[in-house]
Amino acid sequence: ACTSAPEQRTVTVFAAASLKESFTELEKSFEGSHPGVDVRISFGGSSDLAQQIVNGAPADVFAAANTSTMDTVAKSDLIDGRSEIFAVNTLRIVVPKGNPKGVKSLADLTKPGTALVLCAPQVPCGAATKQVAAAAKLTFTPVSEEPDVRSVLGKVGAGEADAGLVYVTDVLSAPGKVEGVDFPESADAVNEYPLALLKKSKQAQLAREFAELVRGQAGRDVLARAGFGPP
Amino acid sequence: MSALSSRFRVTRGAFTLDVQLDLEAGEVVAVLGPNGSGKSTLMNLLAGLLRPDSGHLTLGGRDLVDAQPHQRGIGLLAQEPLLFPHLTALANVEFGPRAQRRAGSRETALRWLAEVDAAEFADRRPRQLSGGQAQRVALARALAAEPDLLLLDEPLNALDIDAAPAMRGLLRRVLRAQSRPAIVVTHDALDALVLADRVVVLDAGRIVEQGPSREVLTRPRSAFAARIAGLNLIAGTTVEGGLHSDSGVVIAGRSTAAPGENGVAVFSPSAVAVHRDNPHGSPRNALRVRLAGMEPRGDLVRLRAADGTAADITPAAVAELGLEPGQDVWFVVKATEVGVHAALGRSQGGSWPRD
Amino acid sequence: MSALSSRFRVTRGAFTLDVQLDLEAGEVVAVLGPNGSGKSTLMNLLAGLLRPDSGHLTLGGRDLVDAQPHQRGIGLLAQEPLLFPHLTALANVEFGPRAQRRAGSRETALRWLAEVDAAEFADRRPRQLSGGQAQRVALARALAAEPDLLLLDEPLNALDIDAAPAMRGLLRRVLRAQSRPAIVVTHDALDALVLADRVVVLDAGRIVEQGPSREVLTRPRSAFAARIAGLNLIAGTTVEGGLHSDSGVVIAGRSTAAPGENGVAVFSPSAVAVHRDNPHGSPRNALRVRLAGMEPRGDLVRLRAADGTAADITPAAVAELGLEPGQDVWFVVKATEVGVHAALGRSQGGSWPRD
Amino acid sequence: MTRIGLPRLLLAPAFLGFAVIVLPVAGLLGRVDWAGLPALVTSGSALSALGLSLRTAAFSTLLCLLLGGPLALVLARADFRGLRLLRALVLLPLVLPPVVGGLALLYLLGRNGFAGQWLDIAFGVRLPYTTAAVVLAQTFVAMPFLVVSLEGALRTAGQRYEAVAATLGAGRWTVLRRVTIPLLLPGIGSGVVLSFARALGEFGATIAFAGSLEGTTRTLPLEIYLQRESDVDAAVALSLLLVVIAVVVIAVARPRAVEGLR
Amino acid sequence: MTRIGLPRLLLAPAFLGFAVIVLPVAGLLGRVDWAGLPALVTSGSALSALGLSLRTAAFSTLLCLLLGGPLALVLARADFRGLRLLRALVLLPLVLPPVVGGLALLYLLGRNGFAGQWLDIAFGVRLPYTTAAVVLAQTFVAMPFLVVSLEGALRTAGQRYEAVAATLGAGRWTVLRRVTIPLLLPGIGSGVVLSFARALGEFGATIAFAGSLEGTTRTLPLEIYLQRESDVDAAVALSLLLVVIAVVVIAVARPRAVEGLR
Ligand SMILES: Nc1ncnc2c1ncn2[C@@H]1O[C@H](COP(=O)(O)OP(=O)(O)OP(=O)(O)O)[C@@H](O)[C@H]1O
Ligand SMILES: Nc1ncnc2c1ncn2[C@@H]1O[C@H](COP(=O)(O)OP(=O)(O)OP(=O)(O)O)[C@@H](O)[C@H]1O
Ligand code: MOO
Ligand SMILES: [Mg+2]
Ligand SMILES: [Mg+2]
Repeated sequence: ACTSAPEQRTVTVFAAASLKESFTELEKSFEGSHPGVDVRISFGGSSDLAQQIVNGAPADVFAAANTSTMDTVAKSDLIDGRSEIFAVNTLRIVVPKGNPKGVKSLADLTKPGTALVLCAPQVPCGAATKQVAAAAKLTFTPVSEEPDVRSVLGKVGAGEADAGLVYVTDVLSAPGKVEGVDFPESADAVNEYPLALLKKSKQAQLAREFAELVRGQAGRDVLARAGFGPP
Repeated sequence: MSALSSRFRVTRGAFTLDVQLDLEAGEVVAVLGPNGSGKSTLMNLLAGLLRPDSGHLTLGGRDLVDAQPHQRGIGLLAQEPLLFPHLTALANVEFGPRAQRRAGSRETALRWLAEVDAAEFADRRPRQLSGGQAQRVALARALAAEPDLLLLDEPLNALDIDAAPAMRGLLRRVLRAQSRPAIVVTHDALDALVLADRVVVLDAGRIVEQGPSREVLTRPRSAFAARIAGLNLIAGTTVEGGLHSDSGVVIAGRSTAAPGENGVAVFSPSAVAVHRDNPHGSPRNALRVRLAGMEPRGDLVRLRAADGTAADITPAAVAELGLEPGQDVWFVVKATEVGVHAALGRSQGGSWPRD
Repeated sequence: MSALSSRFRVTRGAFTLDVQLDLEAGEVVAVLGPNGSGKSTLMNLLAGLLRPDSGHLTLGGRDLVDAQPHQRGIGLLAQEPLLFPHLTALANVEFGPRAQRRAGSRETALRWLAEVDAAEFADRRPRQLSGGQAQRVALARALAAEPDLLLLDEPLNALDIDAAPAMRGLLRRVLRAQSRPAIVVTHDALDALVLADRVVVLDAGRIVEQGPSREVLTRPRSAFAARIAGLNLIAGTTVEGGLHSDSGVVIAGRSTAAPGENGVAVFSPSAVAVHRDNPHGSPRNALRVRLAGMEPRGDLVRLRAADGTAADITPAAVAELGLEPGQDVWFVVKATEVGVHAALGRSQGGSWPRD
Repeated sequence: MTRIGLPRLLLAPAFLGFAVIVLPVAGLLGRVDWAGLPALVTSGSALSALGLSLRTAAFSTLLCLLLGGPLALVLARADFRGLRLLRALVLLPLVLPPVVGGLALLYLLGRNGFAGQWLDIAFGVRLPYTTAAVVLAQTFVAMPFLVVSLEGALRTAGQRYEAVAATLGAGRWTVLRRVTIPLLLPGIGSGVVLSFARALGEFGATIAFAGSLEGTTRTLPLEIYLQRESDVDAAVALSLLLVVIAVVVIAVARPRAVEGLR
Repeated sequence: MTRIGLPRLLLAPAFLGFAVIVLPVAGLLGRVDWAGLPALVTSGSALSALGLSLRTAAFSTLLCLLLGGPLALVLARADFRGLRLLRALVLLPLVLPPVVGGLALLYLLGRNGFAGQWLDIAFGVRLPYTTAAVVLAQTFVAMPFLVVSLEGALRTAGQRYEAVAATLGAGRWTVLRRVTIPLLLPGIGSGVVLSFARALGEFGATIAFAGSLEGTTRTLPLEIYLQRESDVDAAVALSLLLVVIAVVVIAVARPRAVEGLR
């Protein structure tokens, strides 16, 4: 297998935007251990990426932020084998630095005068929010239902909201601006990140090796540092 | 104190205008001059559309040098009609009165449209008008605005052989009826005579000559005035079918004026026939004059009588009649060659500076 | 076969134009008519800027009725100069030659600019030109394009007393030198006489009169032609200082033509003095004529001689001289009142339809 | 006057340009689930978003006209040092990513923002999460469209007729009302269409500054974006609704006068 | 000629309009971490994104001009049945949410798309995920800006000078090149600025149609979007870079000629 062909090989990975930090790090280490290989990662919203793959995007690996978008791709019979969960993410209460409203529990979010920002139920983090609310038997009255989790984080980070519900990973990504508050009900809504190899791949071997890196110990370490939990 | 007092100096490229112009209340001044001599530039300066490099301007006692165009009360009929394309002819004429919030603006506009014989175009847009029709509507628009000082830049341009005299007559009536001063730019000596008390001749941005209309046009001192004039003028009082001159002679002519007015008889030097004896022919006017001077004028000879009247005849005729200065001869001119017009009374003794 | 054959019918609002106009090779036609009679409309139809409701148009054998303006080879100097504001005067004049990919377009443009006495403005933008200067540049631009048919809509508008005759002379030279036909819209009878072989009088969208220029202007049949004319014309051959008439008399006048050409002597009926006997005064021209008719004309009487020459005198003079038709009298006219111009030779016997 | 013909060859790129714009949209039509459309389009959330979109976009277009119109006049007609810089600054919202524009508004008018604090203390007004915030966000992104297109039209039109009006004694307001504006109608038409369209499609600045709450701040683009997460086809169908509405509104509202007076 | 003055009172709304545009951006400046900025701005990914953005935006603006210019001419000057409809259709990309526009492009030119299949078979060309796809997405969203503003300017300008040129024997191309276009420069300037700005800021259609691959399709707005995932402040700083670049490019590229010829 030691041919002298110095050809440049490329693996294209489609990954959810929330994986940007972790996957960029993994890209570097993969390229380090595979000279002559270029890993190209297209980050985007999971549903955008799924649409692109369905419409013929030249992806070798797809890492989504929820299982429903992965199902879209699976339905089109584009997945090589089965998708596997490689990480999970749980919700956390996020408050501006210093926690000015003194939020300590999920119930505190329903206090009048607390400007609460949540994900809309249509998006994954909103669905998870709905589950915890149901589990805690609480009714939230948010001032805004954002279409993605970063918008929630942005509003809390800017001090425009007193509290919100985001993923653990998000809280970690904005140190110095926001603080996280844990709550027990978070265990009721675990968001799963599936990864799949794609049938049309021209670099099936490299793709498999990249997937193994993600799922292996090195991958777990990197993901854990960003706040993801193990599957 | 004069109604208008102005002095402007402005440079535009290689051209410099440097003009001082004062008008008395009700005075009408004609500005003559070759193409590019600065006539329109002067109008734009007065109207406030062009800023002078230096100068001053007062009108009716108000200092206007820094005033905006609309604050000046100075109306300008520009060289192009520039009717508002989005308004009908009537709305164009109504524009001035309405802008000044005068009552009855519509009636005013209708009246002026009728005056310029354009009532039938009231509802037309400018692009539906012919060149001459547009010019008439533009004239009505300028008049309807009733400015304190009216500036008319070649107002009779593009008018046909019927419309031009009619509009000239209209302007004469309007300008004489009011005590407001006006300035008319023209290339036609007749306009200067009929409309204006005084003529100002511009050349290359400077006033090269000015004075009462008849004086400038009968005794031109600038080349341009001489070329544009070519007319004899005799002042007097109009009578039925002619003019009773100030020197006591009755001159028969085609009169445009009612009897008993201040008037002038106008005829070209080239229309004057010269006889040694009274010829008793059809020409009604035989004036006995003493020859004062003779000068070549192009391919002709201009005979100048002691009273200033001129006759242009060929050198051959001079030779044949044996003419010499000091002789008494008959200047004969047909009544049909003589126009008798009412003159604006004030033109007799103006107080403008003469250089 | 005529060079231009056209017939148009078009309605614009309440106005309808219905005109048939044919030109021979090299023929120059003057279009006269009151404001709003359809002169500019006719020019726009010919140039292709306006589509007729019905009609036909052939020029030099080519059927142009559906041709685009630029395919027609018909140039139009419109009533407004409309110089391209983004180009210098020179580039404006150069536009036509360059658009037609003619070699030496710059030299052509410079030559025409010089011809209209505007060489000094070559590098100026239109907004830096006075009204008359712009008109001259527009004329140069129209001429430099050298179209197969040249249309000039009031080309001498806005020109001063020196420029107007100069441009008229230029046009005469240009139009006569070429075998291409041209149409000139004007309000000035002199333009028609000097420039055109034939006159077409429009009124309310119809041709009310047409014929050789001198014929229409000496024996006008339409009210408008009569008003615009008011001139006597005598045809003949030019001589030094005058004209040798076709009937054998020498008429002294101020000549603009070289001797030996086809020419006309032009003078106004009102310049004619009538005598029972030869007066031997300064007037150089005494024509013995037989009175053929007398008709009132406004406040004057027009005497018509058997040869068609007219004289306008006052009723008082008629009475004093005891004039009656059939008498032999002297029509006397000063040489200075007579203009002698070269006539376009072809105008003698045209083949246009007379109604 | 007849129109002067265009070179025939121009039809080729013109057609191509038209194709670039229209073909993709036509392609969308093929994807629509026509059977499910009525239910989707008449759902409460869609109708509420549509109504909110139309109201806010109309209002912010009006604001654009009232503020941006004068600004365009000043930029085109005034003459002072620094005008060129001002003219370039007006383009800022055009290039700023809309989300960042929204953040900028938030930093300025949010509760920690300099102006926001002042508004709160002085008038008790809090803008974020209100419909007013939507209007403001739309105005911010849409105004440059109005200003730039109007300024271009003003320059093309020149000032000759305004000068005539002034010599007839018309004051500045009269000149503006009776000459400048009527002559500028085609340009105003283009500017209004552009800014209305931009306001109607506005997403990023709205989400960042105003949030997304049904009935208050969730305009149709926000609704579409959300819908896309769960059902792409439904989102596409909703967008087509938006498109149809916009085209109808524009075609009806753009008065004939605008289409060329002369 | 002097400029005819504007009513003084107009300065108030003009100033307000200016404030609406500029104040939020000024507010952003206060938030920027100036110390960290140089490193951020000169990072490989930022520079690569910036370069890509400038190249693609320039190219798509050119495309807009080459295709949209003729389209505007046809819409403004031609005269046939259905013109009004065409004119409204051109506005489609203005109102379509950009992401949906990107989807539309994907549906048309993607592997399963009608035109995409044809391109693949006939020429072996696959557009999505290429820089060409970025250009196409930008062209799609930016072209209406050029078309609409140019059309407005064309109507304001009228056809008198074109008629004169035709009577001087100038064919349609000559008229276009030497009269129509020079007289239209201010309008073209506005249109180019608007479409360049729109192309430069384009995000939604690009991410949906072209994806986000560094160096190939990840333009600066996409980079900013990604950056926001990890660090909002860095994203803001990057946007300011975008803004500065855009304003400089526009201020330099907009020739003086455009600022009013007459
Ligand atoms: N912006 C400018 N730059 C340079 N020269 C200019 C400018 N504007 C006008 N001129 C020159 O100023 C002179 C005066 O122009 P003006 O329009 O006042 O002439 P005018 O007397 O009205 O002539 P006309 O009888 O032809 O209308 C002309 O020679 C003209 O070329
Ligand atoms: N679009 C239009 N709608 C209605 N009437 C029109 C339209 N265009 C021109 N007219 C009328 O047609 C007639 C002929 O106009 P045209 O411009 O041909 O006159 P003209 O003979 O050139 O006059 P002028 O000597 O004043 O230039 C005029 O009475 C004019 O009012
Ligand atoms: O694919 Mo996402 O942006 O993590 O919901
Ligand atoms: Mg002038
Ligand atoms: Mg005309």
